[in-house]
Amino acid sequence: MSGAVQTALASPAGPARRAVRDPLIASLVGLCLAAAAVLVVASPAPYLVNALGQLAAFAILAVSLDLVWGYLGILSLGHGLFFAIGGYVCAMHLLADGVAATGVLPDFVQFMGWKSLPAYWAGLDHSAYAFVLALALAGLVAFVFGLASFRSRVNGVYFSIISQALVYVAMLLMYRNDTGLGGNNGMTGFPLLFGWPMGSPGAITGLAVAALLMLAAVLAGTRLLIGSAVGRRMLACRDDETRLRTLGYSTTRLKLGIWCLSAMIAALAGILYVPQVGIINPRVLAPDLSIEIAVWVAIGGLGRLGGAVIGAILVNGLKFWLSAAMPEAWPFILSGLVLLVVLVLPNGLLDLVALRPRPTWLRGAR
Amino acid sequence: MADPKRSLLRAVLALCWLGLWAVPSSAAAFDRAAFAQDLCGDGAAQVRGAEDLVKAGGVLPADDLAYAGRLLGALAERRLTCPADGALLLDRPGAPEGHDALTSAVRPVADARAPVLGLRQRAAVETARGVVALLTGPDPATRGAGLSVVERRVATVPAAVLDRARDAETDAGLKATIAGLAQAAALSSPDPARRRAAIAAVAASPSGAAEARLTALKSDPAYTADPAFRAALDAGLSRVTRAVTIGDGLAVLYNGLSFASILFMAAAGLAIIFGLMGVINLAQGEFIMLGAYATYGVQEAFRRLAPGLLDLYLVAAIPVAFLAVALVGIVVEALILRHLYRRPLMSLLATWAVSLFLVNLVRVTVGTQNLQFIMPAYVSGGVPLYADFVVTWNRLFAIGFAAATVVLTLLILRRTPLGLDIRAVTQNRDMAACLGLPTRRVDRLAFGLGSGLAGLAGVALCPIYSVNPGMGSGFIVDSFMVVVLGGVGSLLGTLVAALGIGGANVLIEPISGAVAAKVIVLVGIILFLQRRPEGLFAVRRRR
Amino acid sequence: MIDALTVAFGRFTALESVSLAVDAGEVRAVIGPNGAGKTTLLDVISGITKPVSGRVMLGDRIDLTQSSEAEIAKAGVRRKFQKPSVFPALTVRENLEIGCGPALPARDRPNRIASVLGEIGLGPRTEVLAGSLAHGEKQWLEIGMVLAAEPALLLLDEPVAGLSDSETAHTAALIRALRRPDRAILVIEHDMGFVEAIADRVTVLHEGRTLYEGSMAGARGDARVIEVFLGR
Amino acid sequence: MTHLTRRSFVGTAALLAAPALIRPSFAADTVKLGCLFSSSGTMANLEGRLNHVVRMAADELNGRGGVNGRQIEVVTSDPASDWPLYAQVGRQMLQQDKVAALFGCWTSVSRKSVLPVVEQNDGLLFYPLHFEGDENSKNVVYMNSPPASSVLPAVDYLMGQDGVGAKRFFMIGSDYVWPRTINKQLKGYWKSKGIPESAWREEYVPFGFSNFQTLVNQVRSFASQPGGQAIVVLTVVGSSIPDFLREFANQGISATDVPILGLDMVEADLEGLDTGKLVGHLNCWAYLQAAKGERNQKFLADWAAYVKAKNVPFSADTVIDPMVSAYDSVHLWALAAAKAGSFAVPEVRKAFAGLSFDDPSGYTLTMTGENNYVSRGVFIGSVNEKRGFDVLWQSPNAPKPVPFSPYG
Repeated sequence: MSGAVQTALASPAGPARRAVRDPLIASLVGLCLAAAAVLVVASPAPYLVNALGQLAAFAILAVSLDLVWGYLGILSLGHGLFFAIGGYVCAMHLLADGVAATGVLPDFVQFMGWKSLPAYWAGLDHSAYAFVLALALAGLVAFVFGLASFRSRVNGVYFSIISQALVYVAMLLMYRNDTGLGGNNGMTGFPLLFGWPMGSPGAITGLAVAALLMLAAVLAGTRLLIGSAVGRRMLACRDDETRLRTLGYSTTRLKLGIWCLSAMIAALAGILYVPQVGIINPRVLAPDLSIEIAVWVAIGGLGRLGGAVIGAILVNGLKFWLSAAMPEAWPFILSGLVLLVVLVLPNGLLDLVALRPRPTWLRGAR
Repeated sequence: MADPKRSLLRAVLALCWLGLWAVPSSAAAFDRAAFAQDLCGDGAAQVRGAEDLVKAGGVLPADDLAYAGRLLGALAERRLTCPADGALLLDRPGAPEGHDALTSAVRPVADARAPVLGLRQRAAVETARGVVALLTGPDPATRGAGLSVVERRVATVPAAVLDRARDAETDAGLKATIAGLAQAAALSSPDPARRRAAIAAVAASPSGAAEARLTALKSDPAYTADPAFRAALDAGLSRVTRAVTIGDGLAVLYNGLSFASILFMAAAGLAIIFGLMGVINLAQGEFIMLGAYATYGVQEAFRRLAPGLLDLYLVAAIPVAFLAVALVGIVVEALILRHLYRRPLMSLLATWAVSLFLVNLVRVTVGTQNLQFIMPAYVSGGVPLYADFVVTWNRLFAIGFAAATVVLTLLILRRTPLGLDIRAVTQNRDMAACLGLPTRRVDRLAFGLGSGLAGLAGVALCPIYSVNPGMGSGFIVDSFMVVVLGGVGSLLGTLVAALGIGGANVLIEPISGAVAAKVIVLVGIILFLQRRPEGLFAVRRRR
Repeated sequence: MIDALTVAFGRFTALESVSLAVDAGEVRAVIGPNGAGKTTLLDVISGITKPVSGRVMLGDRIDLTQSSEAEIAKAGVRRKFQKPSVFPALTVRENLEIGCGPALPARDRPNRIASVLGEIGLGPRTEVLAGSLAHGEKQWLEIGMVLAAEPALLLLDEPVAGLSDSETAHTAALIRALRRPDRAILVIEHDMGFVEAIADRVTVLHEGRTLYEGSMAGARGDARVIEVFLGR
Repeated sequence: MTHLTRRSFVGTAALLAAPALIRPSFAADTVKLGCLFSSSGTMANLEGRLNHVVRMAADELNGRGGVNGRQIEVVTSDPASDWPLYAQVGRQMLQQDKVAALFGCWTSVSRKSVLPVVEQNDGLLFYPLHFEGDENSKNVVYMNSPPASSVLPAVDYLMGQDGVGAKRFFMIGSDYVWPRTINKQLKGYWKSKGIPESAWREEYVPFGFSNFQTLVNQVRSFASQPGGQAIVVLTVVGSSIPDFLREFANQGISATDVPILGLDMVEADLEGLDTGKLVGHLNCWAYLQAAKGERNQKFLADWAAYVKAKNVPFSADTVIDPMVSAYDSVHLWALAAAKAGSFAVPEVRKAFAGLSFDDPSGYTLTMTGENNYVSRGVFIGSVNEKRGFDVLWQSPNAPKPVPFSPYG
């Protein structure tokens, strides 16, 4: 019974294209900056601004997953957890900030019968501390989970399944009312953003611009990483981890480092997402959402940072549009899109653009 | 509003209470019209009518009882309507005309009220119907059903009713039960000997309620005053307590077993598809859902073509669901997964898309509502087995189903040519191909087998869960945990893991609540898998 | 160096009490029919598989069975896999750069890479993706990768499998050129002509046990070896 | 910029502009109403019906000439049971489609998600569900009752002589704010009546929980303890309701032993159950299908005809309270808009004061202008054999809603 399982354990036959010399990323970074400038100058309808800001947050999330999946061969089906950590800490910050400004306790705190915010909320009204805490917490959780998994060489589909269980457990925990972060209803009703009333055009534009700039920064940063010696080791590790280990590299350390980095980028996406939608609840921890992140990446083009961005923006943009315009058709379109990509365009929609011919070795793979 | 007729009835009752058996029962004692009026009255009147009947049950003549039984039955089944004068019995609820309760004349139902029973009234009516059935039932089954109602509300039933029933009973088993009940009813009798006998009788059929009844006696003055009473009570109580503890233990075992069989059924197909073939099939939950819908299809076909055999549809659905879902699986394999065997993570996404598609296809074509299933007697209700331990048939069905699935699947894998081929291909695909095995076909059949097992799970779940398009999504994380924990490729491992997870959940749940139980178990599995990724039963192999 | 090694997979015993000593400066060939345990032996030495019992000593101090793959590699053990294991997504140069190992300072790498490129003869194809190399070129690239770290013990698993005659001859010459007094080379191979051309001594494994150890000529004369392996 | 970049830029621009392009342009003779009910995901079976009811009510109004001389156009969507998407779609409807009012949300969390959006845009959301109360936004019309004016009468009934004289209470709920709030208020209420804490138990289960064996065992043993009649106050939601009822009946516990007061139980939850063994269990809503009166008969007939005519994928003969509440809310909005002579939210809101509407339940709905709550009647229903509820008790009039509970 080992044959099939060995196949399963093999690293994904992802595309081996070199993102390093990819003009796409430079273009996308430029596009982000241009879009941010347009938002500031032209100030379109708040709905569009907000949607664009959300798409940018999703794109960051997709990049974080592509970093570990496309470049390291680790498919996490639990990235929603890190996204949620960023989102929850951000929501706590916004509420704590609101309490400091208005003195009114959030309704879930009143519901729990607490007279003030619990002790572990201390300091969360300071933005810098909250920001660092969100990233550090995501990094820490990723570190503990990654250390346990990578050291015992949990690989491939096993890692995917266990990470899915992890996010599922987190969802169950957060749904519990007694966990103390709003339970099913989560946290909502954020009053202020840096002193601006939430939902004012200024706040909306500011958030969207911040998300776009962050996306540009994340893209540029990850591109540098991919182009470095570490990036080459990541590709080596993805394609043949044993080989890399027998050449004297500690793949555990490599994977752990990138995994934690990816988790922190996902948390960053969560931080940017929550003030834009105005709510965080355990729903973001549903295993389905984490699978969907992988779907964005696969549709755009696995192992291409630009592909992840395009996939996230395309799928979510379509979702925003179609859930109002053609509600019945959306699930069918999404499933059709996934099947199309998986079967016909193994490198995602970027195959359509055909930036360069497929490498010969990939044609051989069935 | 003192009604002379009712006063008379009261007087008769009072006499009965005093045990004056000499008073001959007469038709005059029971006023049929007044009874009908009571049942047509307000809630208080209904309760009074029913309770009075129960109290008089020891002496009323059989035809009066039968008359009362008809009215009570009609009231409970909403076939009793009340025009201004008297009461009408309908053949079915909402019929346009009915028989007058007193004269049996057919009258139209015009301007009539159909009283709805409140809970208190319902309880009283139920008891009264039970008494009537016990006393006038034509066969032991009817009388037994009546007895079981009387048993539940024995505190409200006078001893005279039980005595009359015991004396009249011809079925030896029933007679003994009634005698025991009558004995137990004497817990507060002034006669110490009868009291002790009652304690023993109560202890003879232990339950939580019996425990509460006996425990209450500890504050009785006799407990300190009468050593014999004390000894009898202590003995009875310890017997009941032990039995209740054992019963609760059995219940935990049964609950664990039934949860485990559901887990196993959901995971068995996955154990083949993932364990043997390495494909992560995220559509497995939807295959279960399709199995349940296939079962529904079989039910509807039976309803149209063979209504007489409708109760057998669940059995007939077994092969249908298996084949239908296996076919779907084979189609999915042939169209999609065949191209993805070397890319397991892509097959994961592809099956996710398939699951999304299937859910929405069913949603659009059949609708989102829960499907209506007819539950044959063999999967509904339950039987109290010991103390408070009730064996519910639907869960037993699932347990039996799971057991049969284990045996059959092992037989298929170990004893049939297909099983041999599957094992050969999955162990060494290239070698098997060299030996001339049609590996493509074997893949397809193995996938069909795994899908078919999911279809069977759908059949087994119909009597337990609500069937709707989204029902499959809840299984996916749990069943993957079962398969991975058990050890990939080991069907027995899957079984052991299902038993372990089911048992652990049921054991922890009463302590920490359902949510925390699930969290604790899952975290435990995650930690275990991180230490031992190959699971419980996997063979060590070259990596 | 290898002492009473036993490896089991489930109920199947792949190696049973195998002992073997390879000296510095020696080229040792391990031969044996399919399933004899040859690749398992390399797996144990390179740390991929842990034995049930026994030790693998590198020098006097390091027990390789107690070390991780990366530690073993750091101790100077390099392995070329049976299936050419190069990184297809990287260029030839990048493959060799990784082959230098994490310890080599970045400024020394270009020289090392240049010298290895010369040795394996892939100089003209430096910037080609390894995934698009021909089979023989991949074999040489992999040898280059393991050479780049200047290993003390070199493990070669069927280096000429699937190569043409001229490529085999080229590889044999390459391996002979690799012999150095401070380096031991352990080769697993089926091709008897090739073994004869490169090996100082041979060890014959059969069903997880050592059947013969000595010169290739001796092996050809040994009755048991002939029976299980050569004589067919 | 390279060719490629230009292409993706055009693509992105088209994508963002698309929502505006595909919608019919704003016509002067229509007024738009937006629906936020999911037709896919976990809430689809319940929420999906409400889209159609809103359409039906709008058709009815349009047949009478519309409102303020304009025809009503209903814009529907599918937030797919995904809470942030409710906010997203709501924002789009308010800003892009300029809907005059939103009708939507079932779960508390979806309402909480949309709440900031309607407040920021000064929109109007009609919320058709009974809920946990303790909220009073000027941008939300709470069509259904908060617990203090619906649940307490029902519990009172069960504790009284007409009910079962309940003394002990086993509360089982899904683990979120609505069940917990209800139970908290109930406990406060019982305390105020001098009932000791030992007389109740509280258990919560996760969403979608279905293995109720252990809990039913616990109910049985709780009920067998001395201290008086026990009842179950059931606040589980969704698929947990039929699963609990099934296990309860299979273990042979009937309503006359331990009655269940299912606070979220509707006719749709009984679909697929053999209710013969469940007869007598109770629910409590502001409308029951069995409500008497011609208005209800007409509503039921209208719905059945609408289902048939429009090929609606829901049962023609099942009507549940939120459907009627959604229907009522369209009419209330129309009355207010007509009274105000305007569709502007502040004007419409002012017109709420003193509004009344005779709805299918038989009661007259009224609004006071003190808050955006609506006075509704209270029904207690009793499960019958036909997968429906009989009216067991109904309040003599429509009690004034109490947004903030006095009990905890």
